[in-house]
Amino acid sequence: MLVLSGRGQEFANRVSLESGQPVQQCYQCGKCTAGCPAASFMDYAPHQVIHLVQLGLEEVVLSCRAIWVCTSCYTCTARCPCRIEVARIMDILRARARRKGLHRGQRAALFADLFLDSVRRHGRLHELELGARWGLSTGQPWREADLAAGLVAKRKLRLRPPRIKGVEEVRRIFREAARLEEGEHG
Amino acid sequence: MVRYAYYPGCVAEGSGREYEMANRAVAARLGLELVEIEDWNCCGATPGHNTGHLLGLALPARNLALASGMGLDLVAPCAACYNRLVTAQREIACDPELQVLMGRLLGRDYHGDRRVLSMVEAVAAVGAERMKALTVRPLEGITVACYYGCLLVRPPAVIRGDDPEDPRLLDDLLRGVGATTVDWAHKTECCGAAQALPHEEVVLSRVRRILEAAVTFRADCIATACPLCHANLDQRQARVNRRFGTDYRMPVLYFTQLLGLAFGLNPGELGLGLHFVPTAELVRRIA
Amino acid sequence: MSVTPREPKIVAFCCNWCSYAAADLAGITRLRYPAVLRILRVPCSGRVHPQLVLRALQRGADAVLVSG
Amino acid sequence: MRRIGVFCCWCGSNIGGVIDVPRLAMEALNLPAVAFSTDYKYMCSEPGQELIVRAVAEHRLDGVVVAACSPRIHEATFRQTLERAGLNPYLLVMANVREHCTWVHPDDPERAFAKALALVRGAAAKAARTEPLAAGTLPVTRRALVIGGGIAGIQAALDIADAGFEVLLVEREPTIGGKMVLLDKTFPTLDCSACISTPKMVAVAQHPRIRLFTYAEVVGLKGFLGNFEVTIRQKARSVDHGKCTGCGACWAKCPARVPNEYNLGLDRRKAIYVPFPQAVPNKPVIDRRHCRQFTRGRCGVCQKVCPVGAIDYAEEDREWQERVGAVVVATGFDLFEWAEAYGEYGYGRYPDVITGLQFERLANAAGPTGGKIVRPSDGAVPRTVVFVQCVGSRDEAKGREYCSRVCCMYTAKHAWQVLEKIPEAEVFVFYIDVRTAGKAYEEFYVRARRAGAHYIRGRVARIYPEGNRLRVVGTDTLLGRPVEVPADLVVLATGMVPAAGSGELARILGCGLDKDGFFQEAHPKLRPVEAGTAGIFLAGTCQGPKDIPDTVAQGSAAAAKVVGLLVREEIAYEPTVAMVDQTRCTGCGKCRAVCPFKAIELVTRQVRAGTAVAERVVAEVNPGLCAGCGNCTVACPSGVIDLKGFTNEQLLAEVDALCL
Amino acid sequence: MLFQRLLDYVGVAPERLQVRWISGSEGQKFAAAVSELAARLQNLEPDERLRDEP
Repeated sequence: MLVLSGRGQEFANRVSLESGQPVQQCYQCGKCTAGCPAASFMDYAPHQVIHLVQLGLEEVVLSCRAIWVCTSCYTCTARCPCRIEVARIMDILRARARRKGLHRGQRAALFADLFLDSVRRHGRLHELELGARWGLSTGQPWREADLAAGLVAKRKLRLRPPRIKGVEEVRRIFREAARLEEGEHG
Repeated sequence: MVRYAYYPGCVAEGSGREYEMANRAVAARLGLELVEIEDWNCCGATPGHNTGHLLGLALPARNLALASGMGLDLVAPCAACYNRLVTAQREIACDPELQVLMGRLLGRDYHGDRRVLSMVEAVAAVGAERMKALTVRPLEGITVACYYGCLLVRPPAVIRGDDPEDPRLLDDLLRGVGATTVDWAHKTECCGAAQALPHEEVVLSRVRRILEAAVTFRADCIATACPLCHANLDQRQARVNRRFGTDYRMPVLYFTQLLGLAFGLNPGELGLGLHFVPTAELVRRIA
Repeated sequence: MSVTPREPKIVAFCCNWCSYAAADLAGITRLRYPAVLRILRVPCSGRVHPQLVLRALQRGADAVLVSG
Repeated sequence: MRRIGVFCCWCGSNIGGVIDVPRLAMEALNLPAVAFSTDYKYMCSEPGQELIVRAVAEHRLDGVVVAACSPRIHEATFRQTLERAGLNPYLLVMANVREHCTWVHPDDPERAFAKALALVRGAAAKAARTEPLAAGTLPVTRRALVIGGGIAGIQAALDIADAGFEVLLVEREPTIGGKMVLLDKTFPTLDCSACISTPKMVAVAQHPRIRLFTYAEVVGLKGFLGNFEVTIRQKARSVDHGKCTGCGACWAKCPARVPNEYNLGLDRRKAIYVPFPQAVPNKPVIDRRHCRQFTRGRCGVCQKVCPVGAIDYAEEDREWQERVGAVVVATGFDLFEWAEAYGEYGYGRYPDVITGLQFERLANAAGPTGGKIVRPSDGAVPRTVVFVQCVGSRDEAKGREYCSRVCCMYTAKHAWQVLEKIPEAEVFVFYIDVRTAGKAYEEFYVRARRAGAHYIRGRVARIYPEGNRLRVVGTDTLLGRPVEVPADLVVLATGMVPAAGSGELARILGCGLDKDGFFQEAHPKLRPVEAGTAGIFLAGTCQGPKDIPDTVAQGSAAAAKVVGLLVREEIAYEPTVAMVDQTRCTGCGKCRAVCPFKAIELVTRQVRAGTAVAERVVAEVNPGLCAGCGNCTVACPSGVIDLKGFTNEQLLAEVDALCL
Repeated sequence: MLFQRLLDYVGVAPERLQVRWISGSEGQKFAAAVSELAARLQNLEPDERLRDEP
């Protein structure tokens, strides 16, 4: 049972402001959900995610699985009759969930962390490294072994990490972006 | 000779190696000079914008600034890279505050004044005439399901040009070299994109539907313009078959590979041996 | 005595303003009822003289419906 | 021998898709007196009608059967066709093979065909016995009666009066204005309701051709289209409005305080009162149910303080008759009595559960709180306001199946008003569907949403008090989760029901009501502002729930119909009336006794019987009053009354033919 | 109804004359009345007593 009142407009307004999307305008037609490739794997369908935002149910929406199963394919955004960029709202929600530490345990968040960590260290992604760390972090090191073997056989996995000259610049981007976002929302 | 700044993207040296090979070979044949951006960095892809708005903008912005310094328009063959570059460029251009902020983040002046093209757009810009003239082995009798995926056409407010529900650019290119393309409903259905590792079940269910549709339309192969789509459709096809008890053997080719074949390029040069689903029979039918 | 089962035949005297309109409405809303009814329009059920009812029964109607 | 033509219509596939229409036409040719028959796709179309006109000439037809749809739809059309063909229009008989046959038996084409043929047989038998009938004319009383002084009645009265005809406007309350004048703002434009309706009230009062009777009721109606006689009862006001100046001394001093119905019980008024400052007429009446002079037999304060001696406790109700040519019913609606039906919402026990109309009074600057939205219980400003849609609408279990049409919009307006007037307020709207069919309505609804109103799809299951707040229990069907809202104020969007007394008025007027008790229009699409009874028109919510624009449009539409009637000097009446064979009439008067229209009188006439001429008392039918019901034909013991258009001979022949 | 009793008296089943009040808005009721009457007639032998000889 969800208790609705006493939340005010704050959360919905913040999400609207951050995303530039008129969240309250959504009239729950469900077209986003109907076209969503991942909706059947979500706990809340995309239109419900928006509805939770409208109702100010911040904890529910930030800890839901749906925002992490989202594939960022923009189908919802392309089709929304209210011209709400739903995918953009998903971005905002994921970033907010991270700031509140509610992303822990979400596989997609872990994947993003590992991916970006590789980028931070080398300036570019090192696929082999990402694959290996993913396997270790999820406790299923051999899960992708068949694919990895195939890739190695076709020399489609670079063994040595890439390295760019401007790697410091890239690290600076990570640092500064994190600091700025922290400042903006902290 | 047309010169472009070229942004290969991180998988160009790895899992998308054959796309890179084909792109280079076909570009040379078409008279496109692809000048690789020196010291380019990862665009951040989906994890980038999923994690932070500014991070998602600044990583591609560095590349935009580098291209701007070269004074060349920019070609990004990977649909995801292309999408991130265009998105960053558009968003920053609309917001003067962001422009200033980018300067601080990059530690250098930000200019994003050069055009960003996908590989499809760059090739299409060459013109049908010239393509036709270069075609030595027309793809006659080959039925192709052109698969655009998401990031080449969406969101329409950012990625402009082709119709987001029924794009035609890729179809036009391949028909121009003699192939038959199918009018199928799954041109822009998402393959699950970046969820391949975190939520593979999403990808497998999507890939299955796309393959099913291609088979229904009697396609001989699927053509893609994105290494992420390709990885999902080609590398994970065997897993789809295992999971759903199906028996798909649908070759998935990059569109530049098909163009290269039509131009008479050597299949090896186009990396056609690097796919998981064998392409040899298809290649034989063309050659 | 006749042994062949016979379709029943009903004659209905329907008031133009009430049941005749109701019968129209039944049609408009595509309701279904057995095709054994023959409707006769009268201006009012008060117009239905017993003589008319008798006549219908005499001439083979199995039942008469007078409805206002 | 008569020469009847039978014209069988396919009505596209409506008839032609079920039965073999050409075969029907062919078999019709075997019927007695049928000289010609044919079929056509759409007989009512121009070429179809031309077909009839040509056939009448070519085959010298003297009677026509059209086997098509209900005569209630196209009898008038084909009568005109006959006129163009040079035949008397009453030589037409229609066989209803669509509504009464193919539409109800689409799955049984064989029996449907047999039935269609029987209907054609009956019609042809009747057609062979038709006679030319001529419509007579009657003068029209060029004056209209409008019942109800809400916005529909006001609009109708003004339009008719502006067209140059006298109007009697009868309103049962002490003032005109109806419900609209109670509203605060009107959606979607947010015009101030009083600002746009009170000038119209004044216009009514000042119009030289409108005679306004407030605190009055229509208690009788006789006559017919163009010639009605209405009985009006003026309820005793106990105040001589001729003398009263409206100074207000009386109500200032009146000691009796009673719940004020104009503020929906949110405050109190005196027993002698003017409902609200803008009332028309702006003079008081005494509410005798609450006046101490009447309830206790002593008080007399108002009489003592009245400076002009206008108070008259002895005044009595007065009744008199007026003649009018047309009647507009504009009696409006009442709100669904939710407190009697919704125990789950507390049966009206919780003061902070109010109706939308009460909310209007709270939001209205002229209301009891001066426009401040507060809780009736403690006067506190509510932080969380819950709106509940469809209370007494779309609720079969509560006896109200229909949609009230305005609640979605007024709730959107209320939600918007709360968010505008109360900073930090939270608004929840529980709804089933949001219906915004109207110009700029959807946009307004979106505006309310954008302002922050939370729309939750689902009907509220329960409301109960919790401390000094209320708990609203519902389900968010879009989330699929039960939800609860602790609320300060709950506003119920109660639906519209027919105004109290509609049934009694319908009986007096001889009009029909629909299944929900609203006045029944003559045709739901093509005659939306006419009652089934000729000369009586409908305007506004008496006919069904509607918003102000639709109500005003209907008021004007009804007025246009009335004006179209009153501009005529005289009107034709249907010739299908009773006729008495006075040579055989015994003058028993049984026909007069049963005539519901008082159309039969006993008169002394020189009557020829055989060769003798004698003076006898006989029955005589007034064709203007006779509605052609035929009751007299059955009552007549000597069988000497017949009904034109439905003669005994015709009906017997039709029965015979149907039973073949 | 007097006339119905009269029919009964001469031996005609009272079911054979039905009088119903159905208003113009009651299409459903009309269809139901016809269906019910038709069903009731199924249980009655044809009554030839009143018939004119053909």
